[in-house]
Amino acid sequence: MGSKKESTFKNMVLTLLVVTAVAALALGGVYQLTKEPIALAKKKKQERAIKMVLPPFDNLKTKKVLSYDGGDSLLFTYAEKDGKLVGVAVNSYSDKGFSGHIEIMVGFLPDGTIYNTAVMSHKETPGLGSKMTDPSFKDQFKGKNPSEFKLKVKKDGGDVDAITAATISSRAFTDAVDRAYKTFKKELKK
Amino acid sequence: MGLLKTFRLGGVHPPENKLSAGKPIETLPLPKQAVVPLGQNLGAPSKPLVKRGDEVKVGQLIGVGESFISANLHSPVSGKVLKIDTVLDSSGFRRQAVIINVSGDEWMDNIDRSTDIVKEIPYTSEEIINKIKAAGIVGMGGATFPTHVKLMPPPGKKAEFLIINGVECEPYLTADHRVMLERGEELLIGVKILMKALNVNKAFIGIENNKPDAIENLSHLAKDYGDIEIVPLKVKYPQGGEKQLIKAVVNREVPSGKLPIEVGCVVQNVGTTLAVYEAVQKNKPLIERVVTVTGKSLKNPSNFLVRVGTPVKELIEAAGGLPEDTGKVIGGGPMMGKALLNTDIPVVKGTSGVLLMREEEAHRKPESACIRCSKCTYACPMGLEPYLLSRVSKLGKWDVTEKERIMDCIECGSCQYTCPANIPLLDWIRLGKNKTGQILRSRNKK
Amino acid sequence: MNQMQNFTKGFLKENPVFVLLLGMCPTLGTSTSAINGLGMGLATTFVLVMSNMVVSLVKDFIPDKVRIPSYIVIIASFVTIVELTMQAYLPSLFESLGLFIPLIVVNCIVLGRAEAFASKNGVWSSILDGLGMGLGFAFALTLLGASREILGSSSVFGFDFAKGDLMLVFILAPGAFIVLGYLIAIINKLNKA
Amino acid sequence: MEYFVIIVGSIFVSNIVLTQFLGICPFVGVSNRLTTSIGMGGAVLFVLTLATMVTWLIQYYLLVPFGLQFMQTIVFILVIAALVQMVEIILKKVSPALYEALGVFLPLITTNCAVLGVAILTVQKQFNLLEGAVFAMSNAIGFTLALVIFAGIREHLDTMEVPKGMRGVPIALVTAGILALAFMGFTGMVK
Amino acid sequence: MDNIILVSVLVLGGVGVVSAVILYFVASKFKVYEDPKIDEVEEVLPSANCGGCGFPGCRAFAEATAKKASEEHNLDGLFCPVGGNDVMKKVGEVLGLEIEEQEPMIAVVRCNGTYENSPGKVKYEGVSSCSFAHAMYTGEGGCQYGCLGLGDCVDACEFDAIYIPEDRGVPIVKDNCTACGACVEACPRDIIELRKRGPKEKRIYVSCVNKEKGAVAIKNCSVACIGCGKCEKVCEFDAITITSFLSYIDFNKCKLCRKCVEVCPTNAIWEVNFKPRKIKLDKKEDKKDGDGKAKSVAKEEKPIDIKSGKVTEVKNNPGGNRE
Amino acid sequence: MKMFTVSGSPHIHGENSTKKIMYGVVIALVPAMLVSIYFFGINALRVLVLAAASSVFFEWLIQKYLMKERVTVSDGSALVTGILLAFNVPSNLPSWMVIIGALVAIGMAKMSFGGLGKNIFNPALVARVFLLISFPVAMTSWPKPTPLTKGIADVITGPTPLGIVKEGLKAGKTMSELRPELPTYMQDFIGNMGGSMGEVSAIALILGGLYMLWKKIITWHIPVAMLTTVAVFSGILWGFNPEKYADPVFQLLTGGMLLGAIFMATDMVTSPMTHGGQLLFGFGVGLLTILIRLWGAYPEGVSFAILLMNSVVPLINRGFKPRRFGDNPGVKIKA
Ligand SMILES: Cc1cc2nc3c(=O)[nH]c(=O)nc-3n(C[C@H](O)[C@H](O)[C@H](O)COP(=O)(O)O)c2cc1C
Ligand SMILES: Cc1cc2nc3c(=O)[nH]c(=O)nc-3n(C[C@H](O)[C@H](O)[C@H](O)COP(=O)(O)O)c2cc1C
Ligand SMILES: Cc1cc2nc3c(=O)[nH]c(=O)nc-3n(C[C@H](O)[C@H](O)[C@H](O)COP(=O)(O)O)c2cc1C
Ligand SMILES: Cc1cc2nc3c(=O)[nH]c(=O)nc-3n(C[C@H](O)[C@H](O)[C@H](O)CO)c2cc1C
Ligand code: SF4
Ligand code: SF4
Ligand code: SF4
Ligand code: SF4
Ligand code: FES
Repeated sequence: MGSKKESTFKNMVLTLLVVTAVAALALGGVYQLTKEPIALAKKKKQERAIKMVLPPFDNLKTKKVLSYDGGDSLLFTYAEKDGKLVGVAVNSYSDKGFSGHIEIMVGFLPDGTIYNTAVMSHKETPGLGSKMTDPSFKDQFKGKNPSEFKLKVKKDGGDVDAITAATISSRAFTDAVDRAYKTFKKELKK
Repeated sequence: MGLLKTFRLGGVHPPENKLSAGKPIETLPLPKQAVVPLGQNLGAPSKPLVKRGDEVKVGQLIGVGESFISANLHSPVSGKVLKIDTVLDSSGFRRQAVIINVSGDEWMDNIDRSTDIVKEIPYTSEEIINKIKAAGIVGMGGATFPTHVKLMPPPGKKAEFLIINGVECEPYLTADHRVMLERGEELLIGVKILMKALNVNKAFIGIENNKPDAIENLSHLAKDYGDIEIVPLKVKYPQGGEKQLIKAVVNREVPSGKLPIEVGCVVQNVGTTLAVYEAVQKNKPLIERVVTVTGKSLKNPSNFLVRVGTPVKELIEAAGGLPEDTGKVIGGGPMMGKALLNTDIPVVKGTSGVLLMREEEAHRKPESACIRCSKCTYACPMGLEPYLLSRVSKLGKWDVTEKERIMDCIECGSCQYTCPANIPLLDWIRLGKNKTGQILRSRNKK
Repeated sequence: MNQMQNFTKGFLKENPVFVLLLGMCPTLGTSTSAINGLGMGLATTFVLVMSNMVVSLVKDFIPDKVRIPSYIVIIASFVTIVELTMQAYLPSLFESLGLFIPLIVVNCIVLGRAEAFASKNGVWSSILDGLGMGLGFAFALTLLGASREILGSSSVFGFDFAKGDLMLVFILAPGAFIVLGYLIAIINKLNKA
Repeated sequence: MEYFVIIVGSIFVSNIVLTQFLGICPFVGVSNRLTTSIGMGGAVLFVLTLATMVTWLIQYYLLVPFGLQFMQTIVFILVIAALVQMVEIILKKVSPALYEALGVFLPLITTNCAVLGVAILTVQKQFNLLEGAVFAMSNAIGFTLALVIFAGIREHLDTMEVPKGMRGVPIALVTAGILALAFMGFTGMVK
Repeated sequence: MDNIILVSVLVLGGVGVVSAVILYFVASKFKVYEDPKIDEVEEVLPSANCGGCGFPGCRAFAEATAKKASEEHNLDGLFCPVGGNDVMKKVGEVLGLEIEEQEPMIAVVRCNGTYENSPGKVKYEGVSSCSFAHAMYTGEGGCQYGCLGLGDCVDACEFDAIYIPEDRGVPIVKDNCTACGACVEACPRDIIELRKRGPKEKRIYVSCVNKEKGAVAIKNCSVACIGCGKCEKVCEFDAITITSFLSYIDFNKCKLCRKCVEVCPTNAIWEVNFKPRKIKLDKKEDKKDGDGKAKSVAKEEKPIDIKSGKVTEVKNNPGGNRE
Repeated sequence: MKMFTVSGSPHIHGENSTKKIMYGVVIALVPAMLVSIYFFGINALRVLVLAAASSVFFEWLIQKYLMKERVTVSDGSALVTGILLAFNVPSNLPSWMVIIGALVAIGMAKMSFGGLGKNIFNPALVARVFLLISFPVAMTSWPKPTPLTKGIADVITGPTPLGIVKEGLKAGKTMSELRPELPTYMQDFIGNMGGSMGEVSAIALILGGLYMLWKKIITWHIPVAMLTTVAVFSGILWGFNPEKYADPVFQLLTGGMLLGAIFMATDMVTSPMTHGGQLLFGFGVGLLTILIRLWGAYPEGVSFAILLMNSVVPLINRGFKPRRFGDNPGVKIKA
């Protein structure tokens, strides 16, 4: 180890400078390289979700719409097929989850019927609240039109069957669907 | 009787088993050979003044206490000194003792052997203390602390109260009880003498409520003696511990590591007080004492007046002989007494009783895990945590034992008595006290 | 030391998790399932191998006083590379591992190996050491993850033994501690035998 | 109320050690004795708060303006490492007594996930500087709380005959598991 | 596009350099010196942290040696009993000093009051602690100097080098004893002594510490030293002294001639690791059949393979309580 | 010559024994057992027997084959744990879950620490919380009481009173709206309400508590401190807004409050050693219980509260020492 550099001021600064510079160079490079794929991965997720919640389409348009109650704005994706609107995918959310924020996507047919739903992100308890991603829960919304399907869990006098022992998560999910529906209605009226 | 006085913290109530309570004191015949250990008192052993072949009389000085805390020793018998040798004594070890072959019963001339009761106390405090010192009187309540030392409070401290310990809270033992019944008058004079020696004008005699006859007898007699108050106490072990007794009687607490004199009290045992009477008024040194011999299988549990130096087997013989099923012989009571290694061990000044335990009582129950029930803590009269002390003693954490005040333990055994898990708490605590004491002493030296 | 030993010691005898007790946070935090554990383990292995290699290459050029900061920068670079790459190509795994990817930087194993091994040994042994340790780490995480998954949701690597969940605790925080506790007790016993 | 939620949330509901799994190494390593765990807690409180504030400033005044968020990890850890070392060196000289009490823990803190983790979480949760500081402090308190409780338990266990196979780390982890189980009682108190 | 790389380099480099500069200044301004030798010494120590050297741990010993070496240039009085001469030599090398050799020692239990030799006269019931029993009574065999057999020494030994065979009740030291002295400290009756291992592990000593008169001593234990003085007379090297009826052999003077062993009427003197000689069946020797065995005990006893963990449970108080 | 025994004093021992204490607890639990069997039928008996038997079995198994030490199952502590575990679960819990509960209680919470007296946490409660979190569905479907006298009816499940209140208040209802859905106080008192087996009958639990007080198995400090805290704290809130907070009597009589206060917080192994410490412990349990009941996700907080306080017992024991003799001399001491 005799060749080890002395800890002089010049050596220290120089070393750190070189190390950090090389690191930064490398990182910058990798960043450049992965920037695209990362964005792509994000987009893909969104698209995959849209595909799931809407009937087939060939064109997408997006728009930000203020939530009906003035909360954070929701992302509306209008799907067209052959120039005709076939559905709207609404990125909605609720803060009433068991562990806070959940994000879902709801696909509406133009008449307001729910085509399908997808959970984008949640922090609910695995095994309990996380069951809201299960079809057994989600699928009850399929094909329902909230104008005749009361968007509340049964305990609160609605029509939604809650997940056993996870009423809170069910409520939050329903709340997010409700938010999407109400904003959708309001937006459509315009 | 309404609410009786007692101490507040802790305490237990073992079955009393005072088998010999109704037996008057009998005088035991002289032994053939008396074995008189030189270390009968707390502190330094006495220095022998006789040698092999010397002829001695009853009451003759045979050992002298030279250092501050030590006591004189007198021959309890008359006869010829066989030798001075080591013998196994009640301490569990072999120590120096004067062995005397008894012949006749020849007393020193200056001893008044009449049964007249001498009431006048013509002596000054100093004279009294000197007489007590000369008579070799030590505490007969168990600690065998030289009594004259207790009567000389250190400079700056003054005794306010004299408290006579007539509690006898140990199960089985009845020696003090009998003394209070049969020698009440002399006892009260002894109290007066001690009061004079200490220059106090108030004395209490604390007696537990399970000895109503003694309370009655002394209350009756005490009417003639003004300042002596008989205090009946609720039965609770270890009320006889002097700190507990002081708390019960005058509601004062001796602070940690301090002596009773700190709160203006001096405590003396009933037997000690009687010995003081005899020494001061009759010139009789401490050569005999009342000993309870008892046990569930013993034919004839008794109270004997015994010369110091008598082997306990003679007491046992006189009480009906050693029962077949004896598993353990205890010098003293079952809570504080020491197990004796054999029955050749002689009675000493501090022997208050000989208890024969049957084989089935003699053994400890198997120990199990501590369930942290705190019963030991509730039982501890000193407010200690025995479960903790024993555990840290076992682990050898002497800093913790010191901090947790292991030195305050009076070794009453209440904790071990109560423990549902049969943990030998006091064994470990004793070990901890030994080690911690050593550490403290070596630190003080520095 | 024998090269093979450099490699194998990480599995049981000097397992970073079970024996050396290093990198407990990612161990507990990312072992909710076997696959997560494996992912985290492999990510860490990559960082370990690369940083061990680089450190052993540059060790002679670095003055003592800035040794640790330099090592940290090197490690952090690789962590960031992993972070970016995962984000791009394994987004769902990235999401479930979350905060613990950047925390590879402070994983005591990585710095510990750089400091204790790579800075004193040649390139090859350093790489093998990193690989061994990393795979040992991955092994531990996978084992823990698999145990928790089996106990918690009766499945492992996507294979379901039974319908539904078993004992949810094991997927939650307490289960992580408990399973690791007993695993360590068992491994201790095995190592002693 | 905001702050109340942050404080209760980070100390009890999602305790950094027992539910977030950050700072486990010192939690297991330095919790043998009560005094050391308090020392460690103090050191963490100090460093965590300081580091979170410094990294916050760096994030919002350096990385965001230049669009360099991807370098968060590397910059944060560098700054934290330098900071800790500096604190250590200064403490050693200025207050040897404090160094005796805290100093031994300082090197441990550099490689403590809690510090970097909280710094990153603060940014992730988009707290402002003051909230970030409160968040950091509460987490440090949560850490100390867990550590102190744990040290109490372990000192107690030291005087017990724990079975051979479980002695040491295994029983500590099982205890931590049960403690985490108990802490689940706080779930839902604040979100 | 290159912009981002440039900015990264600048920012990260900047942070790095600034940290380095600050650190450098802080470091040079607040410098505290610590002797690097301490670490080096610590590395060669056995890390037993047993305290046999008299310091609270290996680190403390390392500090002490480094300090002494730099101040006084010697290591007098500092010795690691566990590592022995080898380690001290290494420590010396690290510190650049010559170390004198110390003769290797071993713990010796000077009591042979086994169940057979000193049968029980009472039954002890209580905690398994020699210290406790020592303060309470003579011991089951009645000798108040002898071994209590409750194994404080066994508990104290960090090296599993001492154990109490079930049928003996008195400890035996194994060859792997490091002479750390922990058992010597632990024994409340000062029965254990550190003595020279001797050439080829041969040593002779009086295996008794009873200071009572011969008659009393022999009453409690058939192999007690009775202070008859025969060994003292026969020793040509003045190695033996008798004080309060007890013989003691100075291991520095003893030349291992074995004469004292022969004359001892009670077999209180032990010769260990000598070749068994033809036993002359004279005097009392025929009284005890296992005489040869009893005397040359260490080597023969070694094969008794009691599992380390088990040894502590071997007590002579079957009814005793021990968790 | 006769061989005497020597040992240190004391030479006699009192009547106390671990066995007596533990079986005393079992006796104290009998009334509640009978009530739960009356209301929940044969199923209650199944859970009781299963929990008790498997607890004892696991303790025996572990002591004998894993720890290889003296087997002490006969001391009854595992039995107590088993019964209390049964009392803490719904009577319709599947048998295999009961067995897992017993394994957790004995294997994890007790024997891992070394067995009786060495555990930090209350074994039965560790098992209950473990089960609650593992099997949230099974552990929160409470059978409605169907007295034996009315024949064996289908097991209908329904929420506990606390569950009704929690859910109701969350849904925005007021207490007076909820009151009709709740059992009457008399029902609470006798045990005619939904809940886990042991927590339903106040009178039976109190009876058991009095027995243990009489037998000096427990002292009053923990239960009284705990219940007083609950009463005062919930009383204040109730006085503040009776529509939003349930009244103190309701809080005291429902859920595991009494079971916890009398039988579980008092577990001597896992509670403080001094009376002062016990008062603090009881206070802490009470406070945490109410906090969790009112603001936590769980309707019931006693188990968590006790476990949380269990964890600080070593700290409490350090801080709370008994009153030492001699610290209040009662007379001035000259320095
Ligand atoms: C650790 C834990 C995690 C929980 N996670 C969720 C959750 O993610 N979602 C949820 O709705 N309820 C969750 N709960 C349950 C709630 O606390 C509550 O009991 C339940 O939502 C009540 O609904 P129920 O009427 O369906 O039983 C969880 C409970 C615990 C103990
Ligand atoms: C070293 C020592 C010194 C003592 N000095 C005095 C004293 O000066 N005055 C006094 O009244 N008692 C003194 N005592 C006696 C004790 O207070 C106490 O009475 C004695 O130890 C016996 O009490 P016990 O049987 O409760 O243990 C002393 C005791 C000891 C051990
Ligand atoms: C636990 C305990 C119990 C005691 N019980 C008695 C007792 O019942 N009667 C008694 O006279 N002394 C008893 N003593 C001794 C007293 O504390 C004290 O030493 C004695 O009363 C002082 O008087 P003395 O010096 O005349 O013996 C007991 C001591 C202790 C520690
Ligand atoms: C008053 C009392 C209450 C007890 N309560 C419990 C309890 O709540 N849970 C339990 O598992 N054991 C209990 N036990 C039994 C025993 O103490 C418990 O198993 C120990 O915690 C095991 O070490 C109790 C015992 C007593 C004496
Ligand atoms: S023996 Fe000591 S510790 Fe035990 S109760 Fe008595 S005073 Fe307290
Ligand atoms: S009485 Fe016994 S079981 Fe109870 S706490 Fe004390 S030592 Fe433990
Ligand atoms: S036998 Fe004694 S001296 Fe030898 S190693 Fe053991 S404790 Fe140390
Ligand atoms: S410490 Fe060892 S040698 Fe000493 S008495 Fe105890 S068992 Fe015997
Ligand atoms: S891995 Fe988190 S502190 Fe070590």
